[in-house]
Amino acid sequence: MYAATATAILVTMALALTRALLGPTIYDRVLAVNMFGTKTVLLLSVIAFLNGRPDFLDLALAYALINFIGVLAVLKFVQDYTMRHSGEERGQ
Amino acid sequence: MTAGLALDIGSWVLMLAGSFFVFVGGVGALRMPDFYTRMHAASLTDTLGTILILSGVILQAGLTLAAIKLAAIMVFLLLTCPTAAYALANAARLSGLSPRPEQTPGKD
Amino acid sequence: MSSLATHLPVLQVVVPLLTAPLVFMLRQHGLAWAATTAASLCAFAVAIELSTAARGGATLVYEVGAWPAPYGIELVVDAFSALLLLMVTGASVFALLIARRSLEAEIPEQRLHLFYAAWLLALAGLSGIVVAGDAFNIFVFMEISALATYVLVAGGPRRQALPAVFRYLVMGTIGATFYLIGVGLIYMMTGTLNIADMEMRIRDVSDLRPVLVAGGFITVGLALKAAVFPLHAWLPNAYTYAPNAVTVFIAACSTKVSLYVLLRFDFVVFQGNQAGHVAQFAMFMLPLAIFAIVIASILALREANLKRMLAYSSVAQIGYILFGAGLVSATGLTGGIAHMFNHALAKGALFLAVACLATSLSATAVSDLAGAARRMPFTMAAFVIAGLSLIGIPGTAGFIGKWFIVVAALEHGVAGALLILPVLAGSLIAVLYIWRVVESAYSSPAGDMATRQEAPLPMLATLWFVVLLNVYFGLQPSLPLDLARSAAARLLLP
Amino acid sequence: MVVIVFEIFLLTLLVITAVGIVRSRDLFSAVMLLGLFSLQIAVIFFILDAADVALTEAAVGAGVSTVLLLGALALTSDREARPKGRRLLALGVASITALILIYASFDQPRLGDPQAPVHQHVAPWYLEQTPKQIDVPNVVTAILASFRGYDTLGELFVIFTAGIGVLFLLADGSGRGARSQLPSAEAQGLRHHLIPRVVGALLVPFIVLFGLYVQFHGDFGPGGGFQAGALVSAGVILYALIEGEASALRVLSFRALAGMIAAGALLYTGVGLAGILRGSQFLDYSVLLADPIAGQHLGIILIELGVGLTVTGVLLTIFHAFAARAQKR
Amino acid sequence: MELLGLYNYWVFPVLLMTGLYAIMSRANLIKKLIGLSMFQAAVFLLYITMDKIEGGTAPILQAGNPEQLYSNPLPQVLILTAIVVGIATLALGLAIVVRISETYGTIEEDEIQGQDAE
Repeated sequence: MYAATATAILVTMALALTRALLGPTIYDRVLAVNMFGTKTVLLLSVIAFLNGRPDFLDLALAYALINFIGVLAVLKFVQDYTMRHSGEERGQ
Repeated sequence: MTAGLALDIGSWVLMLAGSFFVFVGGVGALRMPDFYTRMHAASLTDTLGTILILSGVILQAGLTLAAIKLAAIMVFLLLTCPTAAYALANAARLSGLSPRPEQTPGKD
Repeated sequence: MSSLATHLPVLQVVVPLLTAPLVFMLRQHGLAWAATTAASLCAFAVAIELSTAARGGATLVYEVGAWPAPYGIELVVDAFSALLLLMVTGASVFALLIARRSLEAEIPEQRLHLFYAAWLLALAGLSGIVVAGDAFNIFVFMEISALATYVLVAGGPRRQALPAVFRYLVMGTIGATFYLIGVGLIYMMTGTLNIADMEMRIRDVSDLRPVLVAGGFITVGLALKAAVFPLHAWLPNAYTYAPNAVTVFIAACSTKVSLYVLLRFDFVVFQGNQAGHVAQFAMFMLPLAIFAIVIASILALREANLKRMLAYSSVAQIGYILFGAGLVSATGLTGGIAHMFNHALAKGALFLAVACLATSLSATAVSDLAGAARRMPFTMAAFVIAGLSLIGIPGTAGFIGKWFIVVAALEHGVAGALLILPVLAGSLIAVLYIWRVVESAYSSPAGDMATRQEAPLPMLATLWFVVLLNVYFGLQPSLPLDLARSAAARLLLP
Repeated sequence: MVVIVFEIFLLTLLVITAVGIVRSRDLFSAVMLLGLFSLQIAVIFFILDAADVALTEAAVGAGVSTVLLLGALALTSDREARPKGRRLLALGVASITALILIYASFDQPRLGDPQAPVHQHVAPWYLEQTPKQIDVPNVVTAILASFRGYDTLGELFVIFTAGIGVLFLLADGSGRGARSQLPSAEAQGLRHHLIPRVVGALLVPFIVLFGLYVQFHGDFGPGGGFQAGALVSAGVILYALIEGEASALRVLSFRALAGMIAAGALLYTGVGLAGILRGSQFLDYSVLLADPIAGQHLGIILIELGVGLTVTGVLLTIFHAFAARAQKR
Repeated sequence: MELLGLYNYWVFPVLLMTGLYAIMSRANLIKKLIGLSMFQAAVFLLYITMDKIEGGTAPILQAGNPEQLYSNPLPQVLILTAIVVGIATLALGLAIVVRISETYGTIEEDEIQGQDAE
């Protein structure tokens, strides 16, 4: 059962990766990265149980946290960037 | 044993449902026509799928430290996922990305 | 203090390492310089002590953390490493003695303490590589020394230092990563990281493909770091645009430390274990060495910039060292290893002279040196003697290594006699490029160049001390030769 | 076994991501894809039973290096000019080297082969001796901090060198300039975004707490000084992102960070020298206390603390150095 | 199936050389650093692959389960160090790139060389 769930998550990760590669806008990529990060957390939780070592859930927690910081950092970057280049159109 | 079996079935149903939503979200993020619809598909199912899958795993874990950790992860994701989605949509809107699909810029 | 003596191998590394955070906290740059020099002198003293022991035939082994060898990390100091330690710490001391004046002109005062901390880290890293007896530990200290050296080079006063150091960083990291891949493959096949243990355990698997490939990766990676001929692209600009004192330090020892690791691996770990490794090593290294000697010398001859000319000459000299090693005989290796030491002396002295010249001349091109001998007679005289040592005139240090290399080549009969042609050609070209500098410096001065304006006395004294060392080791070469002989004997041990 | 299939799937994704990174001409996308690359490789490490490495790679690769790369992009440019020349040469060199390595692979032991030499010689000794001589469950921590503590000392100084280098290159006069600056509009962070701000402020203490947990739980589970340092600095970076760098610098100034860096390095080296002073070798913790095992525990806690301090200090210094540079513009 | 056990060792050179290709073929300095990061990450994969043992688990000893096999902890320790080295190199490289961008106004290698040649 864990395996089935993990497979679904992996396939979704592949889909998210495709979106991250395709773009087209920068926000699509951020969205895909965020999605990918969440899926990683889920995958880790499930695999921790699949392998019978639930004490490794710390890692999943750490991933969740890092993912959030990463997304906020990206957003801050985009915001600063649009502020500085307010004339130029960003997102192509 | 029946209680254990019920628990198992419950957790399987939860996990299966979660997997389904997660997958649907992935398809949505890939197939939808523009950024905002993709975002809609992705963020909603993300949250729901996460809750379902993690609840399923919690049922399997029983009353252990692992369950508490899982609950912590769930709360964390529940807080951060919508926040990130909001901030993302907000940033996109502020930067002038239009919600109307026919005006989305072309490919990279 | 006999108890302290057993800890010398680790103190060699720990003294500069411990001083680095202290210097980092000192904001007063004079104090930072003093602390750095003191730590360097300590390290030099330790190196002298260790080389005395090594000359007596002792191999010092130190088990860090008191864990037994293949499990814990082992430090090993034998004759070869002692010679390298002398070079590294000595170069640091002499470069620091001139660094105070020289750096103040090149680096903003409020950043100097960071610079000195990086200097100490470079020193600790290079010493750490030399004493390490563990393949992965070498990688760690290689990275410390590399990162610190990037910082030192990036301190150069001209903006070209930045692209130069970026290229150095990229190529250095690729080299170190190649080395890491090689070590990983060996570890995969032998299950150990300790070099001595590797030598034993590799025998059973020496014909397997991963070990062969590991040999290739380690050799290429280290050759990249040592600027062996076709992989030398990072070196000329890094040496040219680094601050003068830094050029003295790194030109004297940093590439040689990589060569040291390369020889260690190729001779100790692979040699005698892999069928035909000797022939392979000679087949790859000798042509590269010859190309290095000839092509780099010609490039040096055509180069207008004084520092870059000397940098190309370094590439050529690395060719000599490899040539000696590539002959795979006791005499050849002795010559090559002795040449490491002697070239460090000669090139160190030349770059010291360049640093002295820079105190009152703004010229960087050889052709702009006209009148320099009138303006700075003592500096130029020192330059000439150091230049003679670089060429390899009998009576100077540079002669000893080249002589052994020539003798070793002649051991191979007619083929050897043909092989020495490029060696001699390299020396002849060296005569030409040193002559270019001398001719220009001693030609008639233009404008205000006639007025005497020598470098400050401490700098001049340091320069002359090193120049006299060149003469001393030319007439009395027993210290480097003894160490080189026992190093060569150890490397050739089956 | 099924997990290995997942791993193979992820490896394939990894290759696709890598190609995507190289092909992308938008540096910003490349940086984000590199973050994904790190996450994927971290999951692969987790599947390959390297929990500590997975934690570190995620914290460093997906977290810290993304933040640093973005900081650098903000200071330079995020478009790549059309690449020219040298592609064939690059392709040739890369293909030949790859083929050599693949050629070598056929004599290598299969994945998970228990007969592989790596599982024979040194490794079993560690697994056997750790309970007896050091007595911590996490063997990785035992090797990292004690058996190969000298390597970790080197590692600490590598990161220390990087900190010095970035300060030397970017800060004018060890941060005095950066503190005097008034927070500009840009330095405000994401302040005007109410929701991220509230949620972020809620999370920062928990992240730092979690970092401390990882620091001191490293003997028992995945974690240790380096991971903890990365997490704590991630927490402070989050604070800086939502409240602005100036606020973060008020909490931990450049001077305090420099103190942390030096203190950590000195602590580690000092513990090593204590081994010599108590009559044994450098970095021998057994002699620190009367009971060798208790001594090992004390030594490991102290040096992990040293690593944690220095890593936190260096990572934050680097982050602030980039940020301060941006404000000067 | 036997060959599938080598899949990791095939992906490793592919990733490694993708990184090297990026370093060699791109003129953009940040792109080079990104390539360098990938190049280093590939080596992590090589080391971590060898630590795996069939039926094993992460080397965090479980009390009361003496029969459990554990993966090899040593490569993990080495790679922890190597990851730190990687981030240190990246940070320093980025600092240099920022300075280059400030002094030259570009981060494309050929344009920098063009400016210096003048």
